[in-house]
Amino acid sequence: MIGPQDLGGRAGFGPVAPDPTDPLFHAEWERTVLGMTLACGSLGHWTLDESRHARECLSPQAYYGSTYYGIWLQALENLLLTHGEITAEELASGTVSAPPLRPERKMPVTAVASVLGTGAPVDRPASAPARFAPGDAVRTTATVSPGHTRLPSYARDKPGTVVAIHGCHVLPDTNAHAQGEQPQWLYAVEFPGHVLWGDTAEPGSSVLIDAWESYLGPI
Amino acid sequence: MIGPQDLGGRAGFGPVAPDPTDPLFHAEWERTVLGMTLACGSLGHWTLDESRHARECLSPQAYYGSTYYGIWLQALENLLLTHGEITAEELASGTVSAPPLRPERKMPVTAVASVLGTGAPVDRPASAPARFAPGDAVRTTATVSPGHTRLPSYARDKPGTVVAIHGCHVLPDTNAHAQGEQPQWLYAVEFPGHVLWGDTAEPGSSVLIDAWESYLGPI
Amino acid sequence: MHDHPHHDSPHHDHGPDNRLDPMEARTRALETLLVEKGLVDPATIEAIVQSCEERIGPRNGARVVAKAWVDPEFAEWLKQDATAAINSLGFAGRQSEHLAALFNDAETHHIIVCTLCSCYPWAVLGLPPSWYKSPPYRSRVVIEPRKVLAEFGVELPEEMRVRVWDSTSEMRYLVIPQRPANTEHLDEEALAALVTRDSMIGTGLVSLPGEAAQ
Amino acid sequence: MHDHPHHDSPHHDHGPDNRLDPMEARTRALETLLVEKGLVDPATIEAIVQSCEERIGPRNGARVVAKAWVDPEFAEWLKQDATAAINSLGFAGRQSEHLAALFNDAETHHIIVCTLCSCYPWAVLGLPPSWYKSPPYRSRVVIEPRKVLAEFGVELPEEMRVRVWDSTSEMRYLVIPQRPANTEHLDEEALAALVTRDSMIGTGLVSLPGEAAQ
Repeated sequence: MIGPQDLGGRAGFGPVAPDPTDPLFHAEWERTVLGMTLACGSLGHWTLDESRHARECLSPQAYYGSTYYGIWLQALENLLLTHGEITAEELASGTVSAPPLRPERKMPVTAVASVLGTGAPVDRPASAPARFAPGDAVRTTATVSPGHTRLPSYARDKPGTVVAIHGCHVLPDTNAHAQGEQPQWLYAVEFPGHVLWGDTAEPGSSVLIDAWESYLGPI
Repeated sequence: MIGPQDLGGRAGFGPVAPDPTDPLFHAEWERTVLGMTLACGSLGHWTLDESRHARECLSPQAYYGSTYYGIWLQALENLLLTHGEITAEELASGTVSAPPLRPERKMPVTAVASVLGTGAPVDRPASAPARFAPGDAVRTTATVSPGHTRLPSYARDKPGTVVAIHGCHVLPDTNAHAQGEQPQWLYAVEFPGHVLWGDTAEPGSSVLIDAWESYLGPI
Repeated sequence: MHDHPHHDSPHHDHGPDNRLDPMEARTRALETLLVEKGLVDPATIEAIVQSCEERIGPRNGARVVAKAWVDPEFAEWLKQDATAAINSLGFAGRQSEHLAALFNDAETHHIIVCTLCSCYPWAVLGLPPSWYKSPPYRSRVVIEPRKVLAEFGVELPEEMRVRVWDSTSEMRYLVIPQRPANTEHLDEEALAALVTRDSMIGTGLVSLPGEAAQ
Repeated sequence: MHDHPHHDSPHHDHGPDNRLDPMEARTRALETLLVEKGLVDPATIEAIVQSCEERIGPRNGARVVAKAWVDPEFAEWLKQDATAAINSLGFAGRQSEHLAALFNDAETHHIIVCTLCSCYPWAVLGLPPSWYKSPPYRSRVVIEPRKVLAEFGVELPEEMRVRVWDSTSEMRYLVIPQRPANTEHLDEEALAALVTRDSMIGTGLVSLPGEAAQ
């Protein structure tokens, strides 16, 4: 879906305004939201892809009207509600009224180092050879996914060139929707600026995305 | 520019929710904003195209976070400020502190019927024959206009078919930026749904836009 | 103030006391400034709005449609030069300087939208309804027109073509809906009474009272 | 609370009294609920955040860059298999499971972004700065990278290629900036001290102290 998260090439957001003194967190609650989101991941109700999708499913008004961690907090509430780990009544009242579903999966403080230090690799064994090779000309699909996808709309339906093969990776489009990992070959694909933006492109510029095999077709 | 106004095909705005009892105005101020915007148009500081551009230049946060007439009001304030007809101090204080620029162009109540009843046609004499004819295959430009344009981003860089010639019309892309009317041939161009949206398109659907000649090239 | 539970706005949960509405205050502040500077006349503002509320509206469009149904010569004129044909009935003006009529038939259904703002044929349909101007309709009808029609209670035969006209120029489109069956006995005025606003946008069909449809 | 005049948020104009901040209240409400239900441990939350603040950060990336500058064999390993080469220095984990290094040279300048969310190589750069996560950078750097670089004070030669890497998968990119001239006398540690976070994102260059740079 072309949701509020799909920002590449859109106008109106103002200057970048980098500020070297800007802290990583602007309030205590932002720290808590980061930690709470990562801790809740261990309950195993959702994948990383589903949590990204929960953020982009906020309305454009909510997404653009919220701070970064404000988006995270709203998405976390929605994930916990959707998976039944909290109820709307509990959220409204602030009082527990339903039993937890997976308290046995609560992340202990002793697990933090290994969870953060190991991460969760998404490369998987391939079941078929890669369809494309570096140097191949490809065209991205014109299809607008109705659900989660990692094909940005600015790179939809465009000709590009494969520049690298990253391996075989979990497909977010299915993994975000409880349809399994369905791993696919993942490619770095380069698009000259003028292909994406026409005469507005800066000379000598290009953009690269990582594209799963089903995002691509031959030219 | 691909601003917040460019909505075609984007997700996340919810159901259409038509309500037969919904009134044209929801508060007195909405009526005033409509009337005031049209009345200020007669001051002649800006074109219709520039006023559209003023609305789409609101930040996405302001655009999606405002009601329809809220967008109009903010844009009207900005237009009056930009053209010096009011000052930021006046707007903040609510007190007049600078002379008006064009009080002689105030629209009298006696002019309302003719202004609304006549409108402002935008067809102009052609200086060259039309480049395309109905039935011609064309491709829209890939260029992302840095300013105002009436080429929606969903129809950028797409193949379509000319289905009608509407005549020679004022070009919004220049007229919005005080660069003159620069009239061009205007065409109705049809795109099959699958060209725009791939497999997500509904079978048998198509979308038509009105496209100025400089938006189009041959295939 | 009206009750409007489905309004598209995030700011509509104000109470009946308009003095508390920041948009009301902001509007009055600008209006006062412009009036004091001698740039707008409050009577002009009121006359503009009244004209938009009373002079124009879907009854105008319904007269165009009904005439096209009973008068083949007018229908042909409407097809060839909608601006002139519609002007001949006295309907013209702002947001309708250049008109085109889109005739629904057994094969094709037309729908109008303005994805970039809120272009709409004022002279024949009046001011647009909130849903027409709001992001859900503008974003969705070009990509999933049948799903949107379903939200209006309209189901089209599967084989019917759906053409969505995005009003990106000053051309304004008026959909001429299909004349319902069993209306041979009705005169032009009675036919006009059947024609709804939504049927001229393309989000409705015309039906006889008592028959299923909107 | 810190002072943060350029924060990307519309909600940052709250005062120092956090009890008035609705986001603070909303966060505490959810946290309390989850703690009472036995689903999260406050000590775990704190340990996660502390780890993100202390274990990871741009000093890690700077060590990778400096080693690549002084050790051609390591540089080659980094080019061939950045994940393994970087893991060998002890940097690994969440948001850095799959790494690739992008070497700037005289012809090409690399920049990283995540237009769809905020993907960033945590293990080597830490948590991303606000501007990296916010709409202006995400929307603009893919269409006008040089204009964005100018806002960082970076001017590239006209003939230099600019490649913008949009992090759309779990691959995480680390830019290896060019080693500044006249640094032959510096050892790996001194070199690492020159390497800024922004130079590893691609929005900065590395220069000697006192020289003009970003």
